[in-house]
Amino acid sequence: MARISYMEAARSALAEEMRRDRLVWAVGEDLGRGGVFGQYKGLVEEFGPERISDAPISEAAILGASVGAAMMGTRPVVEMRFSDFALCAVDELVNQAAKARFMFGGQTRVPMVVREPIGMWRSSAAQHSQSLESWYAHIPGLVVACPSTPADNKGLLKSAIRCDDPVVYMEHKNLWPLEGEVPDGEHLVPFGVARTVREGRDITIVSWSAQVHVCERAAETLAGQGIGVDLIDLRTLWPWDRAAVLASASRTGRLLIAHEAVQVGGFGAEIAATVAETLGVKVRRLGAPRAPIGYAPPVEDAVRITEAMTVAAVRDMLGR
Amino acid sequence: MARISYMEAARSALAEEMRRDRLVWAVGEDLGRGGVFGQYKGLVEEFGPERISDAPISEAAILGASVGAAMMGTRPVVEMRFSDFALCAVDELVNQAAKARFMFGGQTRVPMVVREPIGMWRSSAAQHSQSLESWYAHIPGLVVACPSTPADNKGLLKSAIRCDDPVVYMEHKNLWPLEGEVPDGEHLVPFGVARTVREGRDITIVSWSAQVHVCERAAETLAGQGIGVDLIDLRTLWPWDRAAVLASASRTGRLLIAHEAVQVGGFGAEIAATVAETLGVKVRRLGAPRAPIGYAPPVEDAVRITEAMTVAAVRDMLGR
Amino acid sequence: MPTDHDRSNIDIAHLRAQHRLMWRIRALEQAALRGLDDKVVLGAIHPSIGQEAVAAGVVGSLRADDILLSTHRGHGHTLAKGASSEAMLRELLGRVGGNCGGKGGSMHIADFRVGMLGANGVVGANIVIAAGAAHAIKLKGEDKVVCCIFGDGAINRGPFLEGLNWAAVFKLPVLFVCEDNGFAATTRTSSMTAGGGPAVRARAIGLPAEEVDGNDILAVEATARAMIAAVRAGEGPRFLHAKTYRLTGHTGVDTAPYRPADELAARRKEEPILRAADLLRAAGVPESEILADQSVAEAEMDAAYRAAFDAPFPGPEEAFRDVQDIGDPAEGAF
Amino acid sequence: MPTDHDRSNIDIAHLRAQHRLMWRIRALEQAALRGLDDKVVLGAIHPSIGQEAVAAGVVGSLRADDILLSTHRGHGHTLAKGASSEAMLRELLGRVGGNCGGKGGSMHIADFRVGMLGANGVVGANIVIAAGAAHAIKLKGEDKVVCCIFGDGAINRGPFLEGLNWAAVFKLPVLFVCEDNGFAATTRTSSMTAGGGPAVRARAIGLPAEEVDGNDILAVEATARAMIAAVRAGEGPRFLHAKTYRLTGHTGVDTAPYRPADELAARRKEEPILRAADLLRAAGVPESEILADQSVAEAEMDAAYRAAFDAPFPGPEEAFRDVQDIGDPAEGAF
Ligand SMILES: Cc1ncc(C[n+]2csc(CCOP(=O)(O)OP(=O)(O)O)c2C)c(N)n1
Ligand SMILES: Cc1ncc(C[n+]2csc(CCOP(=O)(O)OP(=O)(O)O)c2C)c(N)n1
Ligand SMILES: [Mg+2]
Ligand SMILES: [Mg+2]
Repeated sequence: MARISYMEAARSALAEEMRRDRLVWAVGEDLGRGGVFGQYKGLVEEFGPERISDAPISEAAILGASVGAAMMGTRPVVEMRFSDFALCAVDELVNQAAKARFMFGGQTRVPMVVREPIGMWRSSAAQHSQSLESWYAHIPGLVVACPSTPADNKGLLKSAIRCDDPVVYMEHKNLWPLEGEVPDGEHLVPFGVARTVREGRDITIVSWSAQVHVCERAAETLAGQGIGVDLIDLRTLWPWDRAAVLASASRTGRLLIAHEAVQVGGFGAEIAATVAETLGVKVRRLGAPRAPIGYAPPVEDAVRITEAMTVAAVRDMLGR
Repeated sequence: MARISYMEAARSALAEEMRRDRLVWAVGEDLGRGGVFGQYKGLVEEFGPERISDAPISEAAILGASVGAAMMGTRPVVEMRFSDFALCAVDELVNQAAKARFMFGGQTRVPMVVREPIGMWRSSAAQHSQSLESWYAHIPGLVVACPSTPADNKGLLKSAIRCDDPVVYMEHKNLWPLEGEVPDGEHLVPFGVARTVREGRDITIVSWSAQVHVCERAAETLAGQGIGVDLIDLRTLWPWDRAAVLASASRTGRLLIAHEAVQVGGFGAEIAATVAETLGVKVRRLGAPRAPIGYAPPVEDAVRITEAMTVAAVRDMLGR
Repeated sequence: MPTDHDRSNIDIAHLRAQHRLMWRIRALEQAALRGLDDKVVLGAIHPSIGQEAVAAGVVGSLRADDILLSTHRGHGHTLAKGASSEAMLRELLGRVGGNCGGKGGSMHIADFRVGMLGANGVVGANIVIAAGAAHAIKLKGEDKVVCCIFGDGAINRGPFLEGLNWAAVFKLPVLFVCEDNGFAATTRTSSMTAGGGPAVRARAIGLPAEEVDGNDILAVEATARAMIAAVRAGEGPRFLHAKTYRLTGHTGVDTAPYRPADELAARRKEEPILRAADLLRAAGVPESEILADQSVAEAEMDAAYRAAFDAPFPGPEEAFRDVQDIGDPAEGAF
Repeated sequence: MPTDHDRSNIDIAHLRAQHRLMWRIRALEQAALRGLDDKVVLGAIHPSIGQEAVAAGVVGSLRADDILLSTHRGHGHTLAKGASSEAMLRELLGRVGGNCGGKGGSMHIADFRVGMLGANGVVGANIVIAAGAAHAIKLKGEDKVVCCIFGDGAINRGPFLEGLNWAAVFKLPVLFVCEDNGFAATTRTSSMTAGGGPAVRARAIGLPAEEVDGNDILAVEATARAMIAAVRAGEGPRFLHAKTYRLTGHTGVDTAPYRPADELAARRKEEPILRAADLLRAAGVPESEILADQSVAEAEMDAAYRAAFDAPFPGPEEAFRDVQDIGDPAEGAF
């Protein structure tokens, strides 16, 4: 166990996997100088520029070339910088990476990890702040991971690199400096297994990525008000841990789903719908309005799901 | 009133709007020879190759150029051929068209219609069959229309062309030959107003696009079994007619949503979640499995939501 | 590079083999078209009739372990790489035993056993994938070559630029081949393409490039062989622009009314199989043997077609197989 | 095209105006950087310090009703097109009265009143949009010209190919300008770009193209003027490659440790404002006047910065405005 940052956790996960398997390599713009957030810092020194490869500004080629390289037996870790720029490579991800195995009748697999940092990051505005995890959860063939802690960012990234399916791996830009305890060495977090952040019997809150921390603070506040929150961090959206969510929601009888992404068509809808279909318990979502993200702090903040909003939603559902 | 096809309805809508407003123009591959499904046939003869414009195979340029042309005061109707190919132009649609008005503080609007035919069409396989309407419903700034009848394909396309927001206009490939009564001349269908296909008091079914017709047949069958279906054709997903859906669902107490798209993360989840949040009635979705669409007919058919499945789901929800 | 091959010194046995291969390609596509008439080929078919010399000349010059990526118009390339004709026709008919188990069809035909990494339903998408396949070869230190074939329409899509730049920057072992048949669907490509064409664009991105008469099997093969050798020698990517002509419509159901009949008639006279036959004739190969190449090919494809016709469809459970390891595709639905 | 301008016959008054404009650009960016220190500019800033001659020479040669599209590094272009410095600084500080009401910030700065259709947060995205803006001009039969500026990194993205081909095929009134500052973020662009460079690529796509010393205001302006005239005359798109150098890091917080100090020192000597001042000096303009250009510009930006600093933030209701006409953005959420 060591106390390291979310960024450091990812870096050590990649380094460990690259040491373990020489077919793992990373590619993206500016990786040789550590990547845009420093998440590749020092790696080119250890692994050389062939395996920590710079790339031209050409997202379609970065992702498309990685599809070819994955089909030929290597394991590319693809850096998209911001999930927004990955929109320049959607054909390559959705029509190619996700479908190749099926279309070709199982003749190939496309083991690649597509890193797409998501979320608001102060005054980054409409083209650098999006959270589009629900898009990829909708696409057959893709795995979607949204780690919220340093430990998970290590364990999920290692699992992603070993996975034979293409994984859309969404780190949250605001979490890079977050510190936490991370197991040393072989720490693997399986896909589709949620983490119970805290237990409580009045209401279930489901969340993922940076929003988990907001919910955690809200749960703390609510605990002081005598309300017990069962807080679940989903960790991966596909697969998602239906069993954990259903079990908790049937225990508490109330479910709130909170995410930073736009609420309309967000993944919260999938969870709410599933639980409503299955249990008939009270459900509610807390997601962003259907508006782009503005630059000025008050405009940006206006679409942020806060602790206070989370607390209010819970109290409203409980009628107190 | 005349009995014309879904394709002819769209063609006459475009022709009428082009006659009305000389700033309306259409652009896409092969338009000069009528477009890939014939939906532009004869138009170049009337309007000339500048206003019914061919394009290089370059979806990013087709869509991106249309953004520029729309900001400069023209009204491009953009043909993407198959919604699958529009994945080559997602940055242009999502980061540019949808966000320009907001990012620039209201200085501009982007009045454009992006036609993206969706859906299965016999043996077109994984890269020519997708229904991705829920993606665009999730994106602030976009309007999403999914017409199911010739009359709506006329009235919605005309509304889309006159709309100042970018509209993702999704015709269903299997509906092109479908015939129906279409009002002559100025027939406009507003966005966000659902169509009640048939009334019934036992259950509400909500659907859109080609799936409406499957539901209609199922409702017919169920009527013979003494089960009354309130069938709602949503027509547009953003905005969507919450009021109509909530009113019907609260009347019948049961809601089934059926769509051709993958169920996980599909727009059915949004509706189910909304209704569950608001009314607490029984909800259920009927969408495709999370699998790409195969070529061989039995493989393709295996992911199709059929009349029989619709009937069975309704009976199951009613406990009979 | 030797495009000016010496026609007085032809390897007749080899030319004969190429003639046979071109007939096999044509007969395969004629069988596919018959499948349309018989309503057993249900998806779109993009025939390459008239373009067979590119498949035979380029793909026939690859090593068995070399890698090929193709397009929606890829039957000829796939067959030339060594795929079984019966497996291909089964795939086109969506049957068990098809190369992709009937799940891909014509536009997604692939045969990884022979290094054929797939046709593609998205124009130009194979270019970046090919660059990446070559990237993997370089990373692994192998001496395979990747061959990526695309149409003249693809050179206007972004991946053309991105993929070629990628291959040149990383000096990857890939031969790009622009199979220029004059059309992109129903549009004459020249009307929508600015500048000096595929080879000029490729050179501007730093790739040595050549143009060749794509209906001249000897010219195609000579140029392809030289380029493949350079690529294999580690000299970086190469670009071949092969000019040919599409004798059919865009798809099996397109009658191509947008092109004058006399244009077609003139082009028919320049088609590659006739020209190869003329060379064989001039070299003294008897007419009966030349005709036999056709009839043997047609017999092969006829038998393959019949086998495909009689083969069973895959079951519905195939819809849920090969989607991915993680997560159940049926979860939530049904 | 007259890149070889006659330096003995300079219009001093005009050069003086350009010198002043370049100082205004630099002072604006220095104020923006001060905003970073003061923690009131919260988003990323990409300074164009050292590149001012491109903005002044190219954009200064446009007509007021001409159209401009720029990049993330677009402050200079925007100011040169006529935007108010105070409105720009308000935008950079996210305040009321910013060009975009504080909703866009540096990377989305736009001023439609002066024909500036936006910076862009996505590298290369402005190229296809510019082609389309020019398409609309042609459809409407106007004689405006579109000027589209992008960096050397953008020439490796697909939209570069697609947008240039589009403009050439449709013969549109657009001048593309590659503002080549040697870097794409922290990477030397040359290391990731194959072939002969921007102008060679543009020519291969059919656009007449020129290279120019982008730190020489006279050269930039002479070439830009000639090209703009050709574009306005309906001769189709043109391409200008202006070679300059980025004197700062990629963003306001990047110290650029990846470049040797002596490189920077050498390049500082070639920066465009110094060179323009030398020309003025040589033409007899007194030192005091040359210095005054700087101090006047600094005073303007200092006042603008203070006004921006004191301006209020937009209210949260702005988050829901200008999203779209149809549908309520708050529906479903909150
Ligand atoms: C990105 C994309 N856009 C459009 C299409 C539709 N389409 C299929 S084939 C074709 C023409 C391609 O022309 P070319 O590249 O010359 O290949 P050819 O068909 O002539 O072999 C088009 C436009 C597509 N499949 N993918
Ligand atoms: C599509 C895309 N990829 C990556 C980025 C991140 N990015 C922002 S600026 C930049 C460098 C651009 O280099 P260049 O085009 O030369 O412009 P410069 O910054 O030098 O002015 C990069 C990679 C982006 N904004 N958009
Ligand atoms: Mg072609
Ligand atoms: Mg640069």
